Amino acid sequence: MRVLTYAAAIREAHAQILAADPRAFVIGQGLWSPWYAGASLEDLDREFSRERIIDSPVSENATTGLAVGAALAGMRPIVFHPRLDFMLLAADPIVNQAANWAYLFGGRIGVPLVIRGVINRGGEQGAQHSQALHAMFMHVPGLKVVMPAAAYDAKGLLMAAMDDPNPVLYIDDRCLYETTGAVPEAMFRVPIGKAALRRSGRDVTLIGISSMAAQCNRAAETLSVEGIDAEVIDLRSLKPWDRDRVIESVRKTGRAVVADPGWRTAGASAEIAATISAEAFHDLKEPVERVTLPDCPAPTSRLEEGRYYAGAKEICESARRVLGRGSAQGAAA
Amino acid sequence: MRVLTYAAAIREAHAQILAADPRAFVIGQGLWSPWYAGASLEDLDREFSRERIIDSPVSENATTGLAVGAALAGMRPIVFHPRLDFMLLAADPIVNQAANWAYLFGGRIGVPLVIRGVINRGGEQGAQHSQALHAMFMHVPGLKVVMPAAAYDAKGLLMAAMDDPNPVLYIDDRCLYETTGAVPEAMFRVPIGKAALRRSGRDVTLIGISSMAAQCNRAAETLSVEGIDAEVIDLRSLKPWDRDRVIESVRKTGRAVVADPGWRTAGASAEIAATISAEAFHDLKEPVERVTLPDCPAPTSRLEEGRYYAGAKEICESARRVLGRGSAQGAAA
Amino acid sequence: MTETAPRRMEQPLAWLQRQWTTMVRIRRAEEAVAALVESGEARCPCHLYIGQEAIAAGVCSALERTDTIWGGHRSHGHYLAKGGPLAAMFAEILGKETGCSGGRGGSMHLFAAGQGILGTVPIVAGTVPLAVGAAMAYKMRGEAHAAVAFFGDGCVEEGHVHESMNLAALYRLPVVFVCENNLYSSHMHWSERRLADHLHRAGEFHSVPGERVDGNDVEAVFAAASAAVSRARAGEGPSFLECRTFRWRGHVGASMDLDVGVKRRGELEEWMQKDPIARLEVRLRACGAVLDERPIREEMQDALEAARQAPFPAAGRFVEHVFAEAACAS
Amino acid sequence: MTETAPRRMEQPLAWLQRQWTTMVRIRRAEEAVAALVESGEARCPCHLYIGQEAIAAGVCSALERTDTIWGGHRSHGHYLAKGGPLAAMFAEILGKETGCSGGRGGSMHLFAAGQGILGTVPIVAGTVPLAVGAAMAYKMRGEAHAAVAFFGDGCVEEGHVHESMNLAALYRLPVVFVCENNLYSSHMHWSERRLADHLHRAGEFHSVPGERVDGNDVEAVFAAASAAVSRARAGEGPSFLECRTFRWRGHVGASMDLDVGVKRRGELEEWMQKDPIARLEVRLRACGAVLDERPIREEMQDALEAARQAPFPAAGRFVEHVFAEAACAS
Ligand SMILES: Cc1ncc(C[n+]2csc(CCOP(=O)(O)OP(=O)(O)O)c2C)c(N)n1
Ligand SMILES: Cc1ncc(C[n+]2csc(CCOP(=O)(O)OP(=O)(O)O)c2C)c(N)n1
Ligand SMILES: [Mg+2]
Ligand SMILES: [Mg+2]
Repeated sequence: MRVLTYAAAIREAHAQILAADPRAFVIGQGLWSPWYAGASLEDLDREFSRERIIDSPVSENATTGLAVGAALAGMRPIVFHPRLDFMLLAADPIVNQAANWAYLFGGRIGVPLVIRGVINRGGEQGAQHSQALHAMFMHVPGLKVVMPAAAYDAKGLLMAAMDDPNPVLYIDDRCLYETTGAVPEAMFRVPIGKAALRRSGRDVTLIGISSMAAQCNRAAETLSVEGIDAEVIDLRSLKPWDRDRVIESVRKTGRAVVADPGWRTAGASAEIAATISAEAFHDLKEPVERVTLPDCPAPTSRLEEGRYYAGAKEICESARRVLGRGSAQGAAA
Repeated sequence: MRVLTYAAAIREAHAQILAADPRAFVIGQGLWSPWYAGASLEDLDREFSRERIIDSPVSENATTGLAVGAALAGMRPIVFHPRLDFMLLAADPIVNQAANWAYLFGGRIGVPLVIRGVINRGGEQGAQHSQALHAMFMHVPGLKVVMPAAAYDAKGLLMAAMDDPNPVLYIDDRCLYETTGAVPEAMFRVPIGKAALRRSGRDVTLIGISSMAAQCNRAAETLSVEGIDAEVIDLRSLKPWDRDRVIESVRKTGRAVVADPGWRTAGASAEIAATISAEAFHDLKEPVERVTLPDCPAPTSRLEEGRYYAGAKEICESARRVLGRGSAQGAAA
Repeated sequence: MTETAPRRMEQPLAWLQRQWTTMVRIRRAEEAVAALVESGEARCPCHLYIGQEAIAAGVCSALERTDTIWGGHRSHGHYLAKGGPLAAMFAEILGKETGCSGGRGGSMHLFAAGQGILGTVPIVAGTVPLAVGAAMAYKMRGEAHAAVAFFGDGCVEEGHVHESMNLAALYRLPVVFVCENNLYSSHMHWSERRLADHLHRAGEFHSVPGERVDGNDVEAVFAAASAAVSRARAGEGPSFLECRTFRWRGHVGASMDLDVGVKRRGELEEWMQKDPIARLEVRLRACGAVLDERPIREEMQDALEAARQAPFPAAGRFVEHVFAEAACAS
Repeated sequence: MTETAPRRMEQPLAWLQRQWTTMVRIRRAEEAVAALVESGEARCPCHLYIGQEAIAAGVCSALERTDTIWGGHRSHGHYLAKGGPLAAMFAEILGKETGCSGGRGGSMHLFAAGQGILGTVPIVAGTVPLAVGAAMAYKMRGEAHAAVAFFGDGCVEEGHVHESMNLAALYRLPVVFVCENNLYSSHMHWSERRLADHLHRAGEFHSVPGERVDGNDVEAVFAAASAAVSRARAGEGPSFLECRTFRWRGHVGASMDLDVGVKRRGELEEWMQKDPIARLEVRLRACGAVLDERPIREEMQDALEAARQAPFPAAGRFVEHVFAEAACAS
């Protein structure tokens, strides 16, 4: 199969959607610059006109509300926020309006809207330009949340999100844009709510979200050298998330490490750990480990960033811990 | 000791703070009406002037930002949001600004601000006027979150919040306003981060948040009639929350029910359940039960509300379940 | 930007009579709701429209069925004027299965897709950007529809109303911003919230032309709305109408002139003199019209009875519809 | 609301020379930062102020140490003009322990409480309501200080800027809204974001008087700012200044005239002709002033050297200061 970067996969999904569905359009900040969304939206304005690829004023609330209204009136908008931090200004149209709309009116209408927000992990951008806020939105009934980690899913989940008659929050991470993977050229959908098994293993289940799913893959390689056979699940969708797949795996391995690119307290990892702990209660041999950011905003200095952002190394440490292995060997993850 | 309603306790805390500290003021919507905050703010404007009790335009973002700026410039503001739903419009000043400020500037300055938000549980107000959004804010580093359930704590936690050099989100619930309890007349502080043991018991630990702590008390009474000896912990503070106290209790009882007035997925109950499951791993005899709202917005119709809002009955059911008792007896909680 | 529209086309008698019917229907329906609130039969928060009927009537009479309107907490009048079915509104307020929103929304969440009402919600300003979005849809599809955002004077204090006006002007969208200035936002008089009394100028900075209209004069409202809707359909972009009026009842609930426990400043009497319905009746009678309320009262009773008889939603089904099965064709 | 302030007091030579020093210090500092960015030594996003120096200089020369200023992503110039220590700024940009924010913030988060800088942040419009709040503090305490909000033309698109102006006017707060209109918001020309070119009127609806100022003329900026600050101190409420200018470098980083990968419209050459420093130098030389940049260049080198030598924050301490130990006395 053809190999694409994660960013190119997102762009291809946009291009195919825009070509196939005249109701689709994109609005948000940074769409006419190659900088904000990197290669993930590059030159779409040239291909589909600036009437359909609309780089907007700095008005997160109203542009998102506009997208909600357009969706209600029969369009299929994607509203783009180059950073989740900025998207907080649109909390009202997302949480109060889009997420509640179908319910409020007894299911008589849906909001077929994709809200795309980007995490900007690292890059010395500091506490207001890097926040991974997915857990806040995962909490909200009426919102679906997807977080692809692989190029394939980056395309397939965007397609699925566009098909959904409900608001879907699509979160990608800049740190994944250059990663590559096989991506079919044709249009295809990755079902929302289904995880992907990245590696089968017997000893421990590593459950990764977004960029941390990629880190789980790396961790599994390191661990295999140490004789630890890890199963890796890329969650892909956060709401709904694939409980069945995760529980089944943990029932088998008896050990779980949840790796989440967000903060710890009341984060996505808490939900997953709580669910595993309850539903695999009798099979679980050790407490579920959570690899997350500390409850701390992002520092700017690159040295501090290196310590702040957990990765494969910390996942390995957690895996060793639940397996009762010292961390002496193979510390270089 | 003197008995006050929960609302009167909040009012007394305000009055004493305003009398003692010339830097204190209150801004927000509904302050000049007895309706929005009920008795909890009644006539404060008459007592302390409308220069210090400022009923504002419908501008949640800017009034909250104003309070952040005033706090930075040496004042001690309380910004009031009569519903958490409206407070979402102030997500930027709360989450991006107030919560990050101390960290961003290396601890050189704090934001001594109290953000007060009210949950309006029930009353046929529907999905946009009743949301209990505390988990979204619990997730944010740099914010403290308190949720008193008793009149005593309603006063003491507001006093503590006002003393804190950091932003504290103080969340009260309208459904508690008429409940009563002993409250000292003098000023006093309830330390942020400390839970209250409401009842000692051997069989199961009931951990309640806000109005659900009150429901835990009721559930414990019902359960005691059935011969179940429940320990009840009122969490009081959500961030930081009293892990030590909770873990100690669950280590003793081996069973836990977490009762949270918010939604289930990635809610406060997830964090508490995940932490108990990990830290009391070897003592836990049954999976932690979570009594929460379903992942569903609030319906309006009062009949549906009655089914939507969990209470003592559901807590009892969960307690019986972790104790392996049928729910046949004493179902009328 | 002009003050008080001088425009006044002569409307035919039949048109005037239709407006009278619309306005009286709204008033009687609201009185019925007030009674339901007072008796405790309706328990959801109800914000009554009495006193403001000429605005809903005048604006909606300038619209087609395919145009959409967007409202807030005080939208019974908008719903009825645009053609929303009466019994479904009563049923919704009573939380019944047959309510226009299936009993899920209550008074503050009205819906009638077939009549161009895709949802009203009580978050102040919540639907203002949505109306702009609907207008964006019409423009993109090349349809000559208009979207109307109804909102109050307090709503203009929400920043995203300004963002919305800028977007609407920038993209030349067919949207009409109808600001019903009833002088109060909840218990707060305008002068407690803003220095100048010139809401018709709210869009000026954003290049949205504005006009001040006597909101108690249905013909004046219609004239201004028609002009704005024509501009919209012609691709000339948004307009802003400040319709000055007064609500007779308190902010929420049935009480007269008492806002959430706070007395207003005694304007009620003066404004009752300006009753939009009485004014229209003077004009109608001068034209020799015969006004018969009986059919309206009968309709009210039948609708109310139907709503009362209707079942509550079946037990345990409240967890349905968190997600829609399909987007609705509007 | 007037266009282009005709006001022009004659300033003494010493004053002009001080402005020159301020502006040249900013320019040289920014050039140093540009070099750090190009060499990869500085890695945090840096938004350079070159071309806009007269605004920071002119406004801050109308302020006392006890007045506060509030800024955004492009605030190196504000920080220096208000008296923030140079070495601490370089150190902050390099992520060092000795940075003005302890290396936690980087270029976009500057702090100097003693100079009235309580924090700059890059969330567009983030500090505008905060400035209003500081002004509220001054008014409540009866202090004759002013708060100045610096922000760009794009920032006016955020709704809460409008909310903030209304609050400031309503409560008559001593705040000056300084809008630095450099025609672009990131890569977006103003005409892609707004129909009319009249930002000085942004506060009109909210009763905040506005003025358009030549932002490349330090004396004109000072005159307008002085008047606004006097109004503020006298309890007459807020003012809005639109200072027209142009930034020479791209939106972020060191490139000339390339905004986040998008070419601008060729205005740069014209605006370099209007270089605020060159203009001031013509005037100074006409007065016979001798201009010596050497002390400034030496200061730059020393400060840069100090920042380079300074240590990075100690390992593992990044989890400190999520909460403050004490509120800081401002
Ligand atoms: C975002 C938000 N903030 C506050 C409220 C509370 N609230 C409900 S109605 C209202 C007053 C609105 O006044 P106005 O816009 O003038 O409409 P009117 O009630 O006069 O029709 C307020 C403040 C709300 N519903 N939503
Ligand atoms: C809330 C928010 N939205 C978007 C951005 C991205 N952003 C950073 S600077 C900028 C442009 C600001 O333009 P302007 O206000 O004119 O200031 P200038 O850069 O010209 O000085 C934007 C959109 C942001 N930082 N914050
Ligand atoms: Mg009003
Ligand atoms: Mg600009």
